[in-house]
Amino acid sequence: MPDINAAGFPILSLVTFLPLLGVVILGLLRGEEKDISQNARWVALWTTLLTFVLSLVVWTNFDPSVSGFQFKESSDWLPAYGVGYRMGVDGISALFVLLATALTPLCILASWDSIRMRVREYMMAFLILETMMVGMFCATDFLLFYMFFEGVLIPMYIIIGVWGGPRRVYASMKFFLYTFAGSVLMLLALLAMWHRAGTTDIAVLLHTRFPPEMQTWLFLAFLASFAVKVPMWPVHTWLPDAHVEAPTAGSVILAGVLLKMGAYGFLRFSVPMLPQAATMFQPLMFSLGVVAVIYTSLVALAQQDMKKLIAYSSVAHMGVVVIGIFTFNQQGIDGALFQMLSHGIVSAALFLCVGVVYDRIHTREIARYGGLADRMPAYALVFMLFTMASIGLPGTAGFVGEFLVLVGAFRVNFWLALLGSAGMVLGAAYMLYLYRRIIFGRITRDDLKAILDLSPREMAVFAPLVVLTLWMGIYPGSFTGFFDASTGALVQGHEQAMRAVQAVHYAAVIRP
Amino acid sequence: MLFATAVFAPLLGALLAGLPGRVLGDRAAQLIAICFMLLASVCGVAAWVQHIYLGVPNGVVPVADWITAGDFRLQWALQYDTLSTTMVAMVTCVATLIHIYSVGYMAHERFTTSRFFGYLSLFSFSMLMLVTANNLVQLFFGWEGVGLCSYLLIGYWYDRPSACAAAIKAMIVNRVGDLSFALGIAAVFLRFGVVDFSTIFAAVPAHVDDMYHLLGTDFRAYEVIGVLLFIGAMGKSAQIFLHTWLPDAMEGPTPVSALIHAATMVTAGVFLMARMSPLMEYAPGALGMVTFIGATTCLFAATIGCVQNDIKRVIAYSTCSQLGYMFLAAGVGAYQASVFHLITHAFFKALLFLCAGSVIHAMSDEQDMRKMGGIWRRVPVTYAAMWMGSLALGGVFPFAGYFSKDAILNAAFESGSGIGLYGFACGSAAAFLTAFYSGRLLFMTFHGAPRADHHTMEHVHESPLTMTGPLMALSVGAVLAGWWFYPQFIGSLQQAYWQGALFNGANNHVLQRLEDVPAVIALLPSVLGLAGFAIAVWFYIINTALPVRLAERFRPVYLFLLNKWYFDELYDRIFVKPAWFLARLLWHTGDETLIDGVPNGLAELTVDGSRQAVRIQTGSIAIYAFTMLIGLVGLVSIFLFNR
Amino acid sequence: MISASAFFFYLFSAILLASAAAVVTSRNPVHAVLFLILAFFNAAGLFLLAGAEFLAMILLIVYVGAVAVLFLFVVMMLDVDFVQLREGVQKYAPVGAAVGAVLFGELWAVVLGWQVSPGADSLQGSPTPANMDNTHALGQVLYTDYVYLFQVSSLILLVAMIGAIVLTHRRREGTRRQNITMQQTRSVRDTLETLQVRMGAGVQELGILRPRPRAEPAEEEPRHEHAAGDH
Amino acid sequence: MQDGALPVSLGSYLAVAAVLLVIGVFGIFLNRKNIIIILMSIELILLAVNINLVAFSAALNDMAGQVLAMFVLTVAAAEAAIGLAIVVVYSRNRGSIEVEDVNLMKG
Amino acid sequence: MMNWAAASPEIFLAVAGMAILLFGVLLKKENAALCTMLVLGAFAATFVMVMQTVPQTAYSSLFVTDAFASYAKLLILAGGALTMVLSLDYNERQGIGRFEFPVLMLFSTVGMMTMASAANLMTLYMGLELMSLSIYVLAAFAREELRSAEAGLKYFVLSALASGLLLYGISLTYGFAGTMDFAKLPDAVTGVDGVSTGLMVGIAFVIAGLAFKLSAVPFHMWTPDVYEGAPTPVTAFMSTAPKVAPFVVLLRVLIGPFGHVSVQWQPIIEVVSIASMLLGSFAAIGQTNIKRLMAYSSIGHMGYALVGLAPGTESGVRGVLIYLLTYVAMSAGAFACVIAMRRQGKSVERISDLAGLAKTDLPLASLLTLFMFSMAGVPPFAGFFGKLYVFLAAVQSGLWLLAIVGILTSVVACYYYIRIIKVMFFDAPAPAFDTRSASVSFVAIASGMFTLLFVLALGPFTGAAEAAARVLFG
Repeated sequence: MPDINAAGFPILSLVTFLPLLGVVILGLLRGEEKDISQNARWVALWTTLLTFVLSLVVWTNFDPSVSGFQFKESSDWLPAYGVGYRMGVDGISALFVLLATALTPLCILASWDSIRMRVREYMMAFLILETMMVGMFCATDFLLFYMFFEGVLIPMYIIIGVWGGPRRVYASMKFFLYTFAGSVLMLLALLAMWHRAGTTDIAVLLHTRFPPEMQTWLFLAFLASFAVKVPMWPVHTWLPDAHVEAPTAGSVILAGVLLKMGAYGFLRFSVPMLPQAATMFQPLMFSLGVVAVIYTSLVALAQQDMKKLIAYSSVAHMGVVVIGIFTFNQQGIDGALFQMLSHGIVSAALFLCVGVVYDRIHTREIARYGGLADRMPAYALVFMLFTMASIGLPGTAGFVGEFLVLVGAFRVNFWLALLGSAGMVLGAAYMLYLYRRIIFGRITRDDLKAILDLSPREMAVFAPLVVLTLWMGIYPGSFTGFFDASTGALVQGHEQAMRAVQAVHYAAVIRP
Repeated sequence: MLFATAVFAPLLGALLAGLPGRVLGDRAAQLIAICFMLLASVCGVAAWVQHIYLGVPNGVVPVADWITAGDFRLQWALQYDTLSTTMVAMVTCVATLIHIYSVGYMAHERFTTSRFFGYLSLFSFSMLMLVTANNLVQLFFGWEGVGLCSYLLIGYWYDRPSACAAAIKAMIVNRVGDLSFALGIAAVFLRFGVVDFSTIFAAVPAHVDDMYHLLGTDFRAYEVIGVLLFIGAMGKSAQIFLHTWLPDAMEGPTPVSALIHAATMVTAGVFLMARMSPLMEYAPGALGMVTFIGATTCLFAATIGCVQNDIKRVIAYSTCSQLGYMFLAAGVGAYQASVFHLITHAFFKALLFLCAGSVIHAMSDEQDMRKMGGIWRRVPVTYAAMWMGSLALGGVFPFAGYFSKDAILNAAFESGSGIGLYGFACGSAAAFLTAFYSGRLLFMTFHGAPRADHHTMEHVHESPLTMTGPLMALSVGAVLAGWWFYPQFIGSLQQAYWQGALFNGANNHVLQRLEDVPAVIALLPSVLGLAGFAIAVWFYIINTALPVRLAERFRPVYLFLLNKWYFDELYDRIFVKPAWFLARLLWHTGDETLIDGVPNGLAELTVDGSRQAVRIQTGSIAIYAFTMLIGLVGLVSIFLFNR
Repeated sequence: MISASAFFFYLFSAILLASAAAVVTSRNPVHAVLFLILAFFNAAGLFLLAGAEFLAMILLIVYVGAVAVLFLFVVMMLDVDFVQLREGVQKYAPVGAAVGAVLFGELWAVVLGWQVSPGADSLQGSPTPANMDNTHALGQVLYTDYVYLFQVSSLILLVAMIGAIVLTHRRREGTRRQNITMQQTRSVRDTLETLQVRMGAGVQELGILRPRPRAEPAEEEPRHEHAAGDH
Repeated sequence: MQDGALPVSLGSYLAVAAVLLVIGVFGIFLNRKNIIIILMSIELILLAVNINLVAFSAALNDMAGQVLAMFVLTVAAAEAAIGLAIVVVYSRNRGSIEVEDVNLMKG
Repeated sequence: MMNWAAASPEIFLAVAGMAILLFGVLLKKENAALCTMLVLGAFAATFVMVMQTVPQTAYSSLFVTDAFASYAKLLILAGGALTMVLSLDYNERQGIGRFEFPVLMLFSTVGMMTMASAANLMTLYMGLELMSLSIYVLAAFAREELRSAEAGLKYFVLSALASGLLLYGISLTYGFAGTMDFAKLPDAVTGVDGVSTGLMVGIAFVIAGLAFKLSAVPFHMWTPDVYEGAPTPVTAFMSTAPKVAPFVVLLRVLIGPFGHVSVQWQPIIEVVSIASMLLGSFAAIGQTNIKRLMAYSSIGHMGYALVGLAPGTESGVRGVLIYLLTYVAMSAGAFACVIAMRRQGKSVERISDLAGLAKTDLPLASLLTLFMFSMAGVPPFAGFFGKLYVFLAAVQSGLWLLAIVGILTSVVACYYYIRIIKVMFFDAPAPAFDTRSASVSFVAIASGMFTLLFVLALGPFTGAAEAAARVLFG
């Protein structure tokens, strides 16, 4: 029997699959190539906007004081195997649904003029991508989750490969194989858990205790999958390539949502389901996180390509997220979640910023720019805001997450906090250096002298991001409050599990 | 309400002036910014008066919720007590004056100056948030905000590479301190579970003996917190080791230097120490470090200041040095003296910078003192103001600096500890050097034969009223502030004045003992000051060849000083260059070769494997049949062995 | 002293194996076919010894009479040049021999230690009826119990027939055949053309002597394109 | 266990069949001459099977073996027909039926 | 009284086949298309009849109709029908449009259905031979073409060898047990202490013979060459139904009569499975001919399907059945796309001929992409679920090695699948293909819909597979 949810109708399924309706409509478009393109843009825009508006229902009707899944839907799929079509969101996932639905229309807008070739197919790919992303965050059945998780690869592969840059083939193949290789190991874990628990219902799995050795293996399998997605050092190198070659909107989604999938996986599976293994691997995760922060920040410093630089910065930021998640305290996890959200907004915006100049000059080489502040003051302002958000200036979105993670990490270990926050310094170095080379300086090149400032459409793309960035920085309570109960439950659950383990352990020590 | 208005009016001004600046035009933007700053200063002073003289009690002005994460909760709220109101009043007033001054100074800009005024106002707002924060994180917000604005303002002339470099340097060096500050906040949260001041301070005595394990030893938690916070303060206040950004920051327009180096940003560190005094009092080790660093900086910066040729750099190093005094005071427990010096310093240093700006303005943007001289007649107001500022800086009675510096040296002497005496020695030496380089600056700039070219000299003129007005206003402060505030800040009225905003430990009687110092010590600053001036007169008026000879005679020492003790070069060697090297190494060798090598190598291996796998596929029926047979034999063997 | 039947068993076996070996080793395919026939004869002998008379006869009639002869036909028809024998590919022979030896060894082990399941006696599907000759007994089960398989085997033969025809049957090029339909449906228009001839003009100028465009002869089989692939 | 109507032990029959099988198999992969020999090798293999089946049938007193042997004969005939047809087609196309020539496709 | 009704679908089909053959012979005109349609009609009727069969044993226990057999037959019929539709247009254009073609396919199908219903090793053998003989002819059907003839020759020789081995195995089994009846074999097998060497060798030979048809390593050698040389519809046919039939027979034999000695044969299946997965994924990478690539791909797929057989559990059999179902659909669809590769009247089959197909023919490119992703096992397409079920079975039985190798090889295999997608989508376009006929589009779209929407119908199909699997476990 389907559960009645707060919205009174299967809102999550609707949000998830509405974009597919758009795909169907796009498929039915007929006419001149030019008309099709134009209509396709509008159809895609309206579909995604509608999806976004619908997803706001989730936002407004969500009860933040409850930690479990809400808006639950379930219907039989493979009842005999404990597999069902189960949807639901809790505090951890709800905001990501919104993030995905919010970023997609922006991507459509951002691609408005820059994509001229095979617009319809492009829009289709994006709508399918949206379905997969939203579905992944909504799924509360492991099998369903896995399907969406993998399904994301398909449209993204096509987007990078068809509408990407010169090395798109290498980048897309690398992207696909890297992430696919990682996630098939998760499939093994899925099978093992399914076998053990007899169901793939995440709500049940969350309360299933797996034996310690099994946890270790499961954790490693998950790690393989999520680490690639996050991406964690040293499996991060697909990201710069993918980012550089992807079209702007592709990078936006990649940075904004796709990278979150791995960290989301840690939060949804690794930590709550495998508490012992998570604790056991805590030092490893911390090390990798710290290495990611310092290593990739340094690498970012040396980059000559704007997108690559921002891509590396993403790796560093996600390193902070990983550290936060594995602190197992509420500040750390809240911070990680917040950092994910803010990174979703900020890095997406930074890629859009790159896209703005790329659309005009068609190069991402940093050295080709300089002195844009003269000609593009509005752009400079927007870029500055996101640069500052990226380096975690208080009052912007970037600060809250980073700071909470720092607080959480400090509760664990001083050095962890110190090294994990090295990004504060290094991040400032590479981002300001980037900003300086692009925006500051004197204009020397003729094409730059004629460059135009943001168009109204671009302003419309940036406006919501600017608002969100400031909103999240100044009044983050409206976001942290959203997931506080859920993370609280998560942390408590973890502590209980570890206490139980210790009790057993002590009992075992005392008995002989 | 007044208080909140004082804080937020500059923000409004910044937004209104800065964002639509191009549409509004220069004048309108300037007007808006100045109006809001005026409003802020009126409200700020009013709030101060209310608190001090009308008896409105300490309190907290809540604004909104901020961050909630589990048991980590904090709010946007304004602290209303003597320390914050005093600072607000000072900041708003000085900032207003600088706004006005900027109208004149920035009159000949290439671009519209709306951006500049937006930055200035935003900076003021950030500083106000810093001083009125009721919790550490909000303080950090302001702290970073001023960092951002200083970055923007230093790099204001963004088409100058040096300005951009200086801006980035300022931001990054500051960030090093900020990192430590943030860690300090985390440590505070770990200890107290909260970060808002009133709760922390109430809980301080309860946790005195808590330990924190670090580096294999147990430290007292307060010491750790104190040191972490102080390192943060070092960054912002340009104390030795983290001071390198400050001289470079002179790339910004002069009003910026005034705002950043005089009144506001750099004093944030001192303010932090004062604000955290209830906690610092329980961290004697950390205080010792504060004293040591403060004293060292004080002397170190003064030595460099003696040989610099850029007029603004001299003042910058002097700022550095004066900040050292403030930390010295805070380190020996005389927070009141520290804040006192902060306030007086705000007036006379702002004055000095603005005067320097006026001179630069007059000299057609020349900053090198070796190319000045002999202009005092042409710029009388500036000249007079500069004299007053310099005397105040030199600590000559009865100018403002005398009172505060005297108090600090007395406190250091009276602290009774070895480190205090070290501070006293450094401070005294620095006092002498301060007077010397102030005099040097004055004489090189205004006296002697003109060394500028003919063309420049023709254009030397007094600045417009918008610039000289603030000079005069600040001069009054530089002359009177010390005398006026002395009783309230550190004298007999201090307890009534501070109303508990600053805390002195039960055993800390430094302030009471200030009056007990021997007369020799008490007079020392003035004496040293006059001596310094005297030598300056001798060197730069009477025997102008002497400095050159001295420089040649002690060339290594001279170069050492001129090159700022080689700190920049040192940091370049041990931080910047290795970082770049590492960056390239990690990128090319690490990422491109090693990490990418694995998947790429695997791919190649796979393709090779593929080639091997199909090699047996020769097309020959015999081989195929043979393979089948081998397979069959294999299967049968498996069966037989497995039986 | 071995019995006569045993003696014949060994005799037949020896000839069988020898001729089998000759089949695979002889250079001349015709010889090989002849050895094959010899092998069949001896195998029939073995069948006889085992009491399977009908099968023995079938083997002779079907195999020697039909299959072996078919082989012979084909060998003759293809006119294989059997003198030439390429060397050099025998490098696999040692390995092959080794593998063959292993296989043989395994089979030998199986054969020597042969055992029958203890329950085998009771599991027989169609026990050999007593007092009935072999042909009769075979017929009795073949058309009752195994009728389905019998039908399937007929299908197999049908398929073989279709297959052989499909693959090898071809109409010879160059042979003309009468196509009655074509002849009957042929109309005047296909054959005759009336032209207005200008006075005094030569046949050449009028172009009358240009070669007539031939109507595509319908009896001709559509030509098959060698199209598949790109080799 | 009794060997039914067999004149010698079942094992002897099986041994003959096994040797025949191995000869047939060898014939397939050691043959370098022409394909028809390979077809004959296949016939030998099937003959080996038939000997097995007949021997078992006799040993077990069960007709099923002989029935199967008969089907095998049928199938073998059909296979020979089709096999030869294919060889004919091949030789028409290739002009040769040498085993080593059958390697147009590989890799 | 003989119960003829049990085999009524087969009988009907065979009779229909002969009737169509007669029809084709008597009707002198070019009538391949008509005959094909008739055969398709016969398939449809047979399909319905199979659905209505009741479980029973007939013909002196030679023949059994149960849910398992019905499942397999429906799959075989579907696969056969799909590939038959593919032949319609191809044969016509390739000039091999002869009415014997569908008839041979039909008889082959009868053979496969017989295999599916086999309750006796003899039935198994006869069905297998009927199936194979037809395919020999079909492989060499384009007799004017050297490659086709060579394919037929290779397939014939090796297959005959394999049949010989299978038969030898059957004879050994018979000699050991005294019976070839599946129902009785377990009694013989369980009757002895330990396991008889002869029986073991017999089983090994039987497995080898069937593994050849499955093109499982090391009996796979014929596959690439024959796939490449045979006319494409025949290749399509070979990669669908004739894989299903031997597989279900293998399942029936190993689970039924030899279920008690599963410990013995399990290692063999594991080895074969792992080797197939490895070869299938690695060898395909360097291929340039898409038909060869599909050959290696099907080798790999058989390896994955064998993963489900290895545990010998009900869940494993269910997995195999679902795997085969999805495999048939994907394979038919993929070959439909291959058949559509035709440029200026000529069939082309290099992978590079697909270059930029997305620009010239997006629907076709999308469909092929769908099949490739599905074969790679990317959710939510049908291929994923096949893998999911077999790996689940492996995990449930603790066969971690199989599961891990399977997972890793599927990543490697993914490389060449997405390389095809890459060629179609990212490369500069080659000249467009000829317009493809409706029949090819039909197959591609039908298979595509199945592959795409399988996820929605997971329940019913799993239920059917489960019911079928349960039969084997009594």
